[in-house]
Amino acid sequence: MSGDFVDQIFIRAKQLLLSLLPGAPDWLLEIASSVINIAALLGAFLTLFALISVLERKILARIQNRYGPNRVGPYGLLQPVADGIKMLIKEDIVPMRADKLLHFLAPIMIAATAILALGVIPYGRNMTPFAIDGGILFFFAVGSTTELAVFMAGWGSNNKFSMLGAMRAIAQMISYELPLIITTLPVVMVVGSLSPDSIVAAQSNYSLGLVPHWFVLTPWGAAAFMLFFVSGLVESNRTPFDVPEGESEIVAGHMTEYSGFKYATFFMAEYFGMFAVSGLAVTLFLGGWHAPISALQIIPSYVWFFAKLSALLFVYIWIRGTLPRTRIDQIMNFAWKFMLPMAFTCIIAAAVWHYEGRRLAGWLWSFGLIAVVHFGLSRLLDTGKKFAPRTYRFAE
Amino acid sequence: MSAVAFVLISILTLAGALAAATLPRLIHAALSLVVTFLGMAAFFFLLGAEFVGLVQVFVYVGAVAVLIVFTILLTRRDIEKDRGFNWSGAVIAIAVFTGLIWAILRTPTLAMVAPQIPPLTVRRIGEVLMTGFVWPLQCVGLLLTAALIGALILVREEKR
Amino acid sequence: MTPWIVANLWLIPAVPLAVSLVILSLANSRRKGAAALAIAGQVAALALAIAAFVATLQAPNCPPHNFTWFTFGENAVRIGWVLDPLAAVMLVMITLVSLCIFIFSVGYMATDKSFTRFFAYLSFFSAAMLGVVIANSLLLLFVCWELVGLASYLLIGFWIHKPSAAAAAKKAFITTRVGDLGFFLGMLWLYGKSGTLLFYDNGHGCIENAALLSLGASATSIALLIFSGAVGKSGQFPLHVWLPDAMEGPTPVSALIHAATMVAAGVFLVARVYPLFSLGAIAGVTPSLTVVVWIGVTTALMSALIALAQADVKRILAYSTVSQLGLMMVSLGVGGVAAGIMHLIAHGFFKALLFLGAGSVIHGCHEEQDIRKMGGLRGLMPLTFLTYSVGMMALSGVPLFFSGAWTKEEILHATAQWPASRVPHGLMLAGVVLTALYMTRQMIYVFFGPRRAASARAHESPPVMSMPLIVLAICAIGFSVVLTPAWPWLFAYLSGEHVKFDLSRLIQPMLFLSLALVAAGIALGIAIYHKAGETDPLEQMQPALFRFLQNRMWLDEFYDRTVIIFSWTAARVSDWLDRYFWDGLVRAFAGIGQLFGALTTSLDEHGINAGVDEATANTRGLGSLISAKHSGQIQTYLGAVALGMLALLILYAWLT
Amino acid sequence: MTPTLTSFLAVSAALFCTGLLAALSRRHAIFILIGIELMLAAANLNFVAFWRFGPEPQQITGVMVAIFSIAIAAAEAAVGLALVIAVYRHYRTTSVDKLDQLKG
Repeated sequence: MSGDFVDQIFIRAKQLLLSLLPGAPDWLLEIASSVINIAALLGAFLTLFALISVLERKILARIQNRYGPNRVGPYGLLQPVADGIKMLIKEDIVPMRADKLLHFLAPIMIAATAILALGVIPYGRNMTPFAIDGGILFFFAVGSTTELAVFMAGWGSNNKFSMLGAMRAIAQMISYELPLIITTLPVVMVVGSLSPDSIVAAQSNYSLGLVPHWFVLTPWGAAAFMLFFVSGLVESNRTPFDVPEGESEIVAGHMTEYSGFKYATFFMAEYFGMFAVSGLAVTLFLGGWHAPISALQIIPSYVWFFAKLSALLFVYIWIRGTLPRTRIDQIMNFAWKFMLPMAFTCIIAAAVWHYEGRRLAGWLWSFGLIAVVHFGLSRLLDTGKKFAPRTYRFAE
Repeated sequence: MSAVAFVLISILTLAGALAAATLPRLIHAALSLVVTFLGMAAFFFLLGAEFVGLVQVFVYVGAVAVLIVFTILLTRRDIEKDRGFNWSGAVIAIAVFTGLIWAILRTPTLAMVAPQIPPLTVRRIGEVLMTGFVWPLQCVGLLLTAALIGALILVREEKR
Repeated sequence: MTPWIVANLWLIPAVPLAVSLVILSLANSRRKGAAALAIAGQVAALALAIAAFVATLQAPNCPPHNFTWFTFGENAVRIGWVLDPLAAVMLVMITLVSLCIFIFSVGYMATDKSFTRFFAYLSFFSAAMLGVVIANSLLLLFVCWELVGLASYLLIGFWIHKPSAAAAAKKAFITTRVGDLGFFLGMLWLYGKSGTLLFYDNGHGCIENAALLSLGASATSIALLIFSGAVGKSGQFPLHVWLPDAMEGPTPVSALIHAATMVAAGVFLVARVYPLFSLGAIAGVTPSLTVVVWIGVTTALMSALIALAQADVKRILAYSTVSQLGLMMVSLGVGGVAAGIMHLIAHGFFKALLFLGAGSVIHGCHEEQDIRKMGGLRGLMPLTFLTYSVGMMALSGVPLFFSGAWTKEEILHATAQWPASRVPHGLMLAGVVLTALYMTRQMIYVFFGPRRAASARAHESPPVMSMPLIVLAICAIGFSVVLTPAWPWLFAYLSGEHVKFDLSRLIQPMLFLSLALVAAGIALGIAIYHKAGETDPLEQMQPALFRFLQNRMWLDEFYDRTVIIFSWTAARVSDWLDRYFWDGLVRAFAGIGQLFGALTTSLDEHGINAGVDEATANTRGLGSLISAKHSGQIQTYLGAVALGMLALLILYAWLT
Repeated sequence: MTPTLTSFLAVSAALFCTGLLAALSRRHAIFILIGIELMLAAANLNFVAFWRFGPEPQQITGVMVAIFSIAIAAAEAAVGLALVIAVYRHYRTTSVDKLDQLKG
């Protein structure tokens, strides 16, 4: 493939950098390579963070039929720089009787976990910063520490609202962590390995050159992707489920007592969490860095990855712009009564798909199973409460 | 098996553990416990059992630490006066420690260096789990459900 | 084909038995019915007996009829009945005499208030007696023998309110019981030896040759044991004491039981098991037979002498019966079985007659029994006097018309030929004289001489009492027809020979001798007693001897001194033994047991319990000590666990 | 000095004793649970260490036991903490020395 050079450009750059240190002991080389990876990772995602924060506000504005920030830089593209500087200048207030240590540690820990999670996702052909055998497991292990960090934040600020927000956030994140993990199970089962590279490799070939073997195209894969996407949304406390920092209710949830740079880190950590979850979604279901059709393989792998990633991010922002906030008990019920059973059915559907020989028959069977369960569950959970017709009252 | 890594991790873990045992404020103790768990995970990585390390992090840090923290949260109204430190416990702990160390140091055969072993892959663990340890797996599943239900029942609001 | 009667011989005893049971169930007031029923039963029995007698005439030896009474284990007890001349004759005699006595007692007992019970006992007695006679098995014979004993007890003690009657009944029963004990042992021994008690069992009977041979030496002792039963029942020498006292019963009882039938049972028994006695006889003499003879002789002489000194009319007759039985035993002993039985039958008739006569005399003199108070009844009671004199003549053996003479003469004839010794013959001759003597004494005192106190208002008995007297008198005379040596039909019938009429045998030297003796006896009697007053002439001549005889040779007192004292002391000794020795032993053992019990309880109390209590106390103390340690502090527990682990570690280190 | 088995055992012993210390010396109920968790972790460390230094690495029972003990420790922690909460709700205190109803 002619594009190989372009494809492997970053790896070769890294080799180049490493060659600057000839004769160094291997452990030094190891550390150097990992430092380079980390630096590249941070660089890429910080720029993406900046871009997305602006784009989000512009897209939301567009959704709300208004312009987004366009004063700073062309079309407002430099807005993040401005925000960054603002954040840095702001005074960092620490509540007097707050638990100084926790207050200080919380943002660091959240940011750390988010970045760590990003470390295992394959961005391109052999462009995985840390290829761990149990990569997926590492991702979730690290993911689960965010709850702890949120708690530290809530507890540290010694403020009722932040405590309440922290508890809501934790409750929400814990109950959605389960469907998140169980939906990845079918993929791991089908692929037979926990490492993201092998998962992406399993989705490599195309049938008839047109239809890629992405898992999302299988019935159970689609269902699992949707469930994964929703629980990802909840994990990162995004709009329909952003109850913790529900501005109208409890100020900013566990982040109320933060200001200045700590608040910025929280903000950044949230976005990084979003990147991590959607990155994983891409690797698991959308074929990682594979091109949609075999013909387009000439375009380098990492381009495909980031394209899919930004597509998902757009959907995030899109959803944020459209859906109203849901009540915390609705979220809980939805998680335990709908998401969990559906997740288990995806596993069974994947098994059925696999044992029917992965051909059309398998495809139909698993589709049928998922449809039946979905229909059954929705009928079961249908409370039959009709929403009252909206009555508009104009403010006098 | 780098000695440096071993020393660093052991320092980290022991410090965390000691902090968990001695810090006056409960929340700090709980969080230092998290540090110890991470140190344990690092140990497991050092010993070549990544999977166990990950599970350790996943279970202990993800679940147990959160539980502990939540419990501290729910029992906050019990004013945090310093309960003091019961020194007899310390004496017993130290005595037991010396006893154990004496037992370990007495057996010379233990002082062997880590042999080269093929890396322990998750596939190998899955294999063994599904063949040799199927029955214990089911039992642990049952146990966890029972614990779940038990904990729920225990914690339910007492009907006044 | 055996005639009907032989097969159903058991009917003869059965009818009176049934009658007695029916009468027992009747109320006391049904006097007429009871008497009629009893007499009818007796008439039926007599008819059957006559039929049986006729049957034996046609076919002398009918086969016995045996059947199994009950089986125990694998051997069976068989009983049955047999009809031979001996039994037939006895049947007729018993039934005839009983009939007469039944009719007599209707009159005699008329005034008695338990009239029906009397007749029930009488017919029960006759049934038992008939049972003895027809029995073909010693066991059945023994059963009936005991029933006869029971009946005699009931009848002697009929007037139970008289203490003397009750004592007499008891005495009779016990003395016969002593005899029966010997009889029972003999029977057991015989059964043990021969294996069967049937007399005739077509060859296997106990007194048929096969079994006899197996007996061997023990035959004599068995015979003697069985003879002891006869001695008891027939009142022979050692065990005769009860018979005179039995006179306490009503006179018909004495007549029936102590004259004709029961006492005859002993003689009948000896006759029935005669082969036992005569086993291995050397010229007809065996040790058992000699014993029989000597006992018979002593009884006869002794009782005859005592009769001389008795004042009571019935006692004189009682002693005369004893002496006559002794005579019969002697005749059996010397080998004259047929003679003995003939005398038995004849004696049955005239002794019953004498007793009934005495009964009507007593009835006439208003229950007076002392002959010294009677006298001159000849005019007042002519019929009784006549029949009584016939009976007296027969008894004392006046020849020609009277049956007693012929049978006595036969016996004397038999004793004469007894090879063992001549002495019994001589003594028997003396006996004849004595018999004649005391009978004439009685006649004179009662019927001749001046009227004394009791006979002042005497009156003749009513026909119902005098009729039986006449019948019996006719029998006593008529019976001699078959007895005379000219035509000894009964002798032949009993011994199974053919009889032929020969007047020449009438002339017998023995006949004239006995005639002379009788005449001498009577003459001596008249000489001594013709003007006897209140006191007995003999008493005037020989007061000491007379008093000796009057008191029945002090035998009763002698028995009191010896047997009674002995049993009394034996009773006391065993009582003492039981009370102090055995009881003491038992109490000693109980004491030991108690001691042992006390010992164990004390051991248990102080030793074990105390120990256990101590142990429990300690453990509880220890327990409380430890529980104090349980401060409820969970951390102390955990510390204890850690220390425990440490201790184990140290122990391990110390061990290795 | 490359880490030997004894060093690992020493570290786990130290960890175990600190756990014991936590359990024994602190008043608060949760400390006991923390102590127990530490002790369990020390035990896991021993298991994996012995597997690692053990003669045949293919035989991964050590690791298996460690995994299962982690699972069971989680269940135990859950129930323990539920107990602490229930006790707190009922007795309004979590200090261990007051919870001595089982006194002998």
